[in-house]
Amino acid sequence: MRTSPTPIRRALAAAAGAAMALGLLAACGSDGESGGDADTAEDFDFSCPERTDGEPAADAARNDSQPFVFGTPGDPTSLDPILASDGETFRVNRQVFDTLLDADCTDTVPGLAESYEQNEEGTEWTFHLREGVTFHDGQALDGAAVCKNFERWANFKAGYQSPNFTYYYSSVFGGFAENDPAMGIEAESIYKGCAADGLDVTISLSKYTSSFPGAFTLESLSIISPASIDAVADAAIPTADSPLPEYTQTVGTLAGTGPYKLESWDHSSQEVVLTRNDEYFGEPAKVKTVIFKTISDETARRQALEAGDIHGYDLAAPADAQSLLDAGYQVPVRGVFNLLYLAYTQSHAPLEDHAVREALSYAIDRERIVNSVLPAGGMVATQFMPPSLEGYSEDVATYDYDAEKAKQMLADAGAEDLSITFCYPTDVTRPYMPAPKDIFDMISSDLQAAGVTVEAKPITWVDYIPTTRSGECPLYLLGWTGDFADPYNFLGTWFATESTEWGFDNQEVFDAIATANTEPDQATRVDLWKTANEAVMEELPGLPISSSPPSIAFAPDVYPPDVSPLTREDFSQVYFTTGS
Amino acid sequence: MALLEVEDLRVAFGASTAVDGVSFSVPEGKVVGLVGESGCGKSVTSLAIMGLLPKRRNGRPAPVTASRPVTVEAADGGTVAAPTGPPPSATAVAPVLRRRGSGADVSGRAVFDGTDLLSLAPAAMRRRRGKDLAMVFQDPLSSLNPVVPIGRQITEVLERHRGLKGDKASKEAANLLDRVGIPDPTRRLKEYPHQLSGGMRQRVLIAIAVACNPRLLIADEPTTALDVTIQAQILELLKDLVEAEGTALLMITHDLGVVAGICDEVNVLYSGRVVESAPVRELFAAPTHPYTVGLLGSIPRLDLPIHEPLTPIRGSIADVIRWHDGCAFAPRCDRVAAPCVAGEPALVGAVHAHRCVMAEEVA
Amino acid sequence: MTIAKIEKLDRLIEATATARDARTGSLWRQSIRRMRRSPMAITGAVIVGLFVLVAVVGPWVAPYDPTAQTWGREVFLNRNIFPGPRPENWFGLDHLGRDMFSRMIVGARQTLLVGVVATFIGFIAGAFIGGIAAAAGTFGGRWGERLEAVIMRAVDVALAIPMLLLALSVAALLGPSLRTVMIAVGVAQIPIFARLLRGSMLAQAHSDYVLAAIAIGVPKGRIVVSHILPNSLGPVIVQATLVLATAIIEAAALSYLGLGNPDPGSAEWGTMLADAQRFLSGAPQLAIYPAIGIIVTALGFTLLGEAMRESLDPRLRRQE
Amino acid sequence: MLRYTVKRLLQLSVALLGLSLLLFAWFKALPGGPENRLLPENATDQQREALRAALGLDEPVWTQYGEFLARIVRLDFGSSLSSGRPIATELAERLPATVELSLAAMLIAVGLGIPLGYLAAKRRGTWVDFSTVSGSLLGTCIPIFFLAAMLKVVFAQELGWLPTTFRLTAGADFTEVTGLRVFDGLITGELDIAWDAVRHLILPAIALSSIPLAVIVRITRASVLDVVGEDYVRTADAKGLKPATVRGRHVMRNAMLPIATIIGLLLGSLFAGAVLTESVFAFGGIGSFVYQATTERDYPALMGFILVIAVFYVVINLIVDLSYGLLDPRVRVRK
Amino acid sequence: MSTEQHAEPHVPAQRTEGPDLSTAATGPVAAPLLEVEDLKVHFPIRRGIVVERVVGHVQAVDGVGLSIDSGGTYGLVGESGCGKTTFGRAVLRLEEPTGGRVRLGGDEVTAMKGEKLRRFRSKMQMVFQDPLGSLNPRHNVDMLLSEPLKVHGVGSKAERRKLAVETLDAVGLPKSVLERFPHEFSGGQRQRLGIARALMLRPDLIVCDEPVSALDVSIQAQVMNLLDELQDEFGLTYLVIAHDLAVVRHLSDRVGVMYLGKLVEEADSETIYEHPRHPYTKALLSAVPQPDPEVEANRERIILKGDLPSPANPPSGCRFRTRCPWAEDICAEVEPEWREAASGHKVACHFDL
Repeated sequence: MRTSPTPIRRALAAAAGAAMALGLLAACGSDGESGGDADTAEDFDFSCPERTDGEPAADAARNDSQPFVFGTPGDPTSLDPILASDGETFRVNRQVFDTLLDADCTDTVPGLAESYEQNEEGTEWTFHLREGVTFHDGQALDGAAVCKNFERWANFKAGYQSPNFTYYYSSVFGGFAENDPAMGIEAESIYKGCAADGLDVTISLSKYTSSFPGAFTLESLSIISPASIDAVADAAIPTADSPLPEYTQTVGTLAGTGPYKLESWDHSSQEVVLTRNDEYFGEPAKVKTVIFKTISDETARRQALEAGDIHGYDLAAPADAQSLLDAGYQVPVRGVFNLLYLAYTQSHAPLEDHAVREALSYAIDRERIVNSVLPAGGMVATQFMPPSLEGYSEDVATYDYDAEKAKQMLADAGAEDLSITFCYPTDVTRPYMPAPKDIFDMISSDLQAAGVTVEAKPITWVDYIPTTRSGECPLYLLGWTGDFADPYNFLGTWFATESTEWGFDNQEVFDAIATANTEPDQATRVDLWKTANEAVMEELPGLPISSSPPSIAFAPDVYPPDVSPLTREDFSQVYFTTGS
Repeated sequence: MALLEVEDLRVAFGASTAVDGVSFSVPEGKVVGLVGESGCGKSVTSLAIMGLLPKRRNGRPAPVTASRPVTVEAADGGTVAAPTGPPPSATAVAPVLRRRGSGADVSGRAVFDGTDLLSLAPAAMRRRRGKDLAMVFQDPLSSLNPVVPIGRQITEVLERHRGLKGDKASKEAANLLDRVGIPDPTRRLKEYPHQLSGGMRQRVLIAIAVACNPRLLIADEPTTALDVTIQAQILELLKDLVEAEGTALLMITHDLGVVAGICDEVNVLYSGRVVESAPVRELFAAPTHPYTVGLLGSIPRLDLPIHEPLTPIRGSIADVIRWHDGCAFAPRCDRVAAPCVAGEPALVGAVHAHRCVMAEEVA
Repeated sequence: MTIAKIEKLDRLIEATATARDARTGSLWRQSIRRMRRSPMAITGAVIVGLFVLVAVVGPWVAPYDPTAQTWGREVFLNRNIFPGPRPENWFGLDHLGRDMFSRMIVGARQTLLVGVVATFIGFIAGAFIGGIAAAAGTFGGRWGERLEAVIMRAVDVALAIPMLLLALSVAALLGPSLRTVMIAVGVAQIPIFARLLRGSMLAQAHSDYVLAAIAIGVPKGRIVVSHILPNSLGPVIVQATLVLATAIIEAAALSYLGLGNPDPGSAEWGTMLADAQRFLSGAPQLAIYPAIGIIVTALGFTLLGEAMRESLDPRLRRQE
Repeated sequence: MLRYTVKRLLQLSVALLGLSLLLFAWFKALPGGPENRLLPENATDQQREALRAALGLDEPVWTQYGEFLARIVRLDFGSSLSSGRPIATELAERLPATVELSLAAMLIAVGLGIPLGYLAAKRRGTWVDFSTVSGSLLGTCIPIFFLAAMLKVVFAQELGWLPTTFRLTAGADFTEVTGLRVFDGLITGELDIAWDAVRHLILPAIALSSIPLAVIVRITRASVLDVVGEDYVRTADAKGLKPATVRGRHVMRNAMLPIATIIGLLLGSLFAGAVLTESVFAFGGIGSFVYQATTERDYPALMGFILVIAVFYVVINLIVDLSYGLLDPRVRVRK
Repeated sequence: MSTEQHAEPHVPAQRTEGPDLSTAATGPVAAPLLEVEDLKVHFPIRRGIVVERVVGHVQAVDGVGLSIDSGGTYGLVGESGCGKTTFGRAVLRLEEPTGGRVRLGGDEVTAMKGEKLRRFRSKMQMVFQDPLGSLNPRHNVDMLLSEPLKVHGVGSKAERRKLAVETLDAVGLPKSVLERFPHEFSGGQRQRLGIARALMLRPDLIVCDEPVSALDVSIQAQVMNLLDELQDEFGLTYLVIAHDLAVVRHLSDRVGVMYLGKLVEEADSETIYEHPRHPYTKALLSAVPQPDPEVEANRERIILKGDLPSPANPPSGCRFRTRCPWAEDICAEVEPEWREAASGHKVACHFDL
């Protein structure tokens, strides 16, 4: 058994940050030419950009008296992290609870565990916890506390097992100790057990997957105090559509270890108030009170910031970024960790013809999309994963915009009067796709320029996934934001096996992914993922369009937190500055 | 000098003239009738005297309003021209008067007890209305505010002009109701107009009008909307009040029977002018103007032999020409001749005056 | 002296009568005549006239293809670069590099289409329901009255359902599209039309001329169709004019909610406005052009409708 | 009166039963079940199927309706798909905000609309009339989301007079009594809170009042025109009463009858109108909740909302009808 | 019997010349054209929360019987609310009678239903009080006049038009008005139109409900004369309903006086005005103002107390007793019998006044 203590790397801040890229874009934008000098993967290191704003002086008095108000696009749903799968809930819980491992940029860094080790098969994970960590309720963190959390999750019953509530747990661990057939969870749990020894704790699995160790950074798997677990032991979720138990809706029941404590959650005001945890094990939070307030309307969020009602907000529209910057607001650029693609569903003729797919790929001017409608800092994607992940290959086949070539190829393939249905979602903004309709408009305009007749098929978001999954749409736009640093989180969910959503059967691709996913050794794994990427791009099941960071904005007099490609901002870093 | 002297009263709504130089007088304690068909200007005259016509705003010509429809109906049933507007009933003119946004041009004089009412400031006129001169309207239901108890509707006038308040006013209101013949007046004070019968309502209206013992009472078709037995009651009441108080009454009606029963003097109006005026007995005994003659011939009477054919006036009141072109009645007149359209006919005669150039022929 | 038909008298009568001649004609013609004096009606009619003109000739006079992203590479919405008015593009470019002026002109037709079709749906269906209810209530005896009560109670409850939710359901059923907007807005107006027509018909049903028709022996169906209905349509037609305005505005609201017209090939003001709402800070002109278009047009229809209502309203007419 | 009320309420329950069936059938017919809302986009098909089964969506429709109805009767509308909380709780918590906003909007509409309508009627046919009526109509012609955005741009961003979002400055410390912030601030003596709440109310209330304002102006104008033409106003004039008495006791008291009806109906529709306004101003009432439910296809929440709105609407109608008795003695006796 | 002659509704009835040849042919007693027996119209007052139930009746018409000879005119007079209009409408089946029988020319109108009734309507027509309200404002004169023919399937378009022109001529209107709309006419002309429409089917009976009360005095006379002329020309039988005693007297051969849903007196018009027997009739007659100051000055008026009681709850016994100056105890207890006080003179009063 080869136990290799994995050194936890600090993220290396790259020289050419996207903040600089912003300036570059602004400079070259004035000539009005299409982004001939646009930034491609080669020009950038897609690690997280280094901060260039220094550390302005803090306004100590204000930090204590003035709450920091952050506008969020939606309400959180649950104060129990394990019962949530949405970003708005995570944003709140991340300030209050900690996970065993943390992510900085996309790298895995220490969390509650200072270090960890794994066995060679990747089935035993031992974490060495920090000393002196106490929960908000005064209890001390130890291995037993961690085990109590894992045991609680593994033994969830009834409605707790529904993917409605515990999507991430069952995604990572497959199932529960006793699967409830009524909840439809059938896969066997790969969680075998947890052993605690003082501050050391070992999680045993029956099978390795490449989700580990990244999965230990998932907010869902936050560690709560043992007393909290006892307190909520009786709270039941009898069915999948039961309301969430009361304790998930009111503050004060669950205790975490994070830099902030929950102060209140006013549902009618859509307001969550956090106060500083003075016993925090790390650097204490700068601002005493942080308030998350929901403003679902994109424009309203910007206006609230401009009017000074809030001090920052997430999911700034790409169109607003420049005006905000011009007005002195801060729009730090996140690293990219998502992917937008155009799928070619091969069950629809003539998309099963590689030449047609290739032709269509040449027809699309992805640079224009990236340069015009996506947030600054985005890039044209060459493969089905963002560049910051292991296994990103520089050697994949690329399909650069060439309208003439596309026309020619279509003619050669006998598809010059191709008419094709193209689906896109209507009522949604996704982090990887801020304005689906704009992107659709641009692509369909390009396709039409190449002689393809596009039949638009808008679908509402709730129906969009099932429709595209079923293979009804020959062309469609979709994407994904990674949960943690794991190539399988991208490639695996799409190309592990034959599926109606892609409609192709290429065993070479499937095998490449399966091999990479189950390889515990990192170096080998990286190469295997590169191979897989190359195979996928050779098959060309769809055209990766872009990886682009969702924008976040802050007031001028605020020192913003380090922005994260995973949108895991740590608000304890925020403070009000004296300047400006 | 009579109590009220109306001289050359003219009322125009935009381009159409409703009253075209009416003169008459109401002596103290007398009942004077103003009689004519719908559209002849009798209601407008009374409203002008009361100052209840909307004033025209300065410098802004009122929009052209609908006026009486014109139909030319020859004796042989020949040509027909075009009316629109309200049907010629007794109420038809009133809405025209009340249209806001336009207004009436009123000229001439209405001297009441030495004061020209037409030249009074609105506030001064308001102080006199309801006190020195009061009015009773045609439709007793619509003339009472449906959402205010009748007691309040009476006391507000006592409050305004006689300074009575609270219990005193209520007591006086009850007295008034008693005086106009409403049984159980104290209970009635709390009731709303819809709870009373038509006759009762008209009594209430009369009570309001006589609340301040006015010297002149104007009654505009006070019995037209009532049944004949109730009409008799109301006429009786009016007569009694006039006799008891010495109030002068200007009675406006289209019903010659009513005129014969209650009036001392009569003015017959046609198309905005007095065409004949006389003491009541003289008028009925010797009608001079062909219009008066025609009216009398149109009415079926109970006291004449049955089935005697009527002699109607031909055409309709819409068939008129302008007075300054000649006699407005000429198109309907059986005796029309060249002089009739040679220019304005003058009102001739003193006690029994008429406006017919062919009067000798008729007589 | 006998009747003397004097020449002068005839002339005088004629002179008096001609002044009134303008007041003949059918009720509609009279209303139109009355409206010609109303500044509201004139303003409304001029706006609506211009709008319809643009809607009709728009596609032929638009300088460019409104859907072509001809200048697509000159627009950078993430950097707030939206070329404004310039000689070749009078209103500048939209966020995808299309000619705003052409889009505005061509969009008028789509906008009119949305308004007209939505109104038509509401009108036809509402009039049908209201007509059935009124006819049943008037001539259907006790059972007819019950049917009427049931229908009208349902209409009452339907009135309580916000249009937005109705639209949402329609969109969920049909998918977001221009058709959805038309149907949703139209369906939402059904109860209003139904109530209006029913009320209007019941009022007419109690009129003397209906009694006269029965007395003549006119069959019931014919009474409804040829007597009651034509006389009841006035307020409904007025409402239709007002609904046209509402439809145009509501269509914009639905677009704002993402339920609107998703077809990139067409230009429709509501969709354009909803789209441009995103660029309000960087490129307000993109929102302002369609907003002005919508507001002015809606105002035009509303003024016209209000003026018509006033001119048809017998109570107000009485005061003339 | 009681008889009538009972009768109306009985009719209401029948109507609501029908409505619930209608809604149930309607939402059942809609494609795209709630599972798509509940799971992230790369959830597996297996997870989706599991959820559908767990939600009982594969049971017979009548069973589902039965359960639905049984719960509705207990005022249990189920739980919201987007927040996982009972819909009844969600609606109840958010009601005060919407009520406060609606009342404020109505206050503006009534306070401005009645005088303007009266003025227009007084000056019928003049430019005052034309501009008052057209101006109020203009308000109805501006898409509400655009109006709201413009109000914010002008008064909050450019002039900086008023806040753009929320009901109170975030983090304000206040005592909750009724949930109506202005009212609470006044009764608890937290005047700064009340003032803050008023400042936050102004812009959304103006935006929301645009349509009711126009309606009230028109109704008031028509109603006053109607009444001033009535004989009893002439009678009042003939009594020589002061103009203020004539206006108040005789004109407005009668003109109020149709206005009161309209105000009642508008209150019902304001709730629906609040959806866009509240979301644009992040006001946090029922409107925001419904907006969210709309964009996220949270059908149970929508269903609950529609039922509540329907009840509200019908009850308001009933109150209006009953209040007629207070306003109009003719009706009082008839019933 | 003359009904056969009227089989074709649009053919003007051929008036028999001389003293009733038809009577001579069929029997000694002339059967009246219209016979009404014990006609009742009660309007139910409904109340109830879920299921409505009837809690009472407004007895608008409560047992009225009369008959009109062919070519005669019967005047029904009474104050507003006495049920005369309802009676008129019930005779024409425009109001559903609660009880009693109506026979027109031997056919029982009250027994007819549906299509048969609709067809039969060609024999009985109505002239309304409000000439404008009873004319469809959207129909021009041509449509107004030809519709009765159309719905009874009479004639071609040209024939209908010809008949319309003839009828217009009969009521004194030129054919040039065919294209005009009702609102373009004066009140008198509108009433002429209303009469013309009623005449189009050449009916046997015309019910005139307040035919002149909405008209100006000078126009009333024109219309009354016209009704007289038309009766002769078309052999019409009239039921004239009016509140104006002078008008009724002028038009009618026989007059009935109604009070609270019942007839109180009936006689030839001359008799009833000369020798009224019922106190109500006396009061009515004494109340009518006469256009003669001498008469007015010397006349003794009977001023009735109070108002009309509610027809939903009429007084016991004699319905008029609450206002009758001669009322005695018996009047409250016993309903007076409808008796023939003199030949052809019926009255419902306990006393011979």
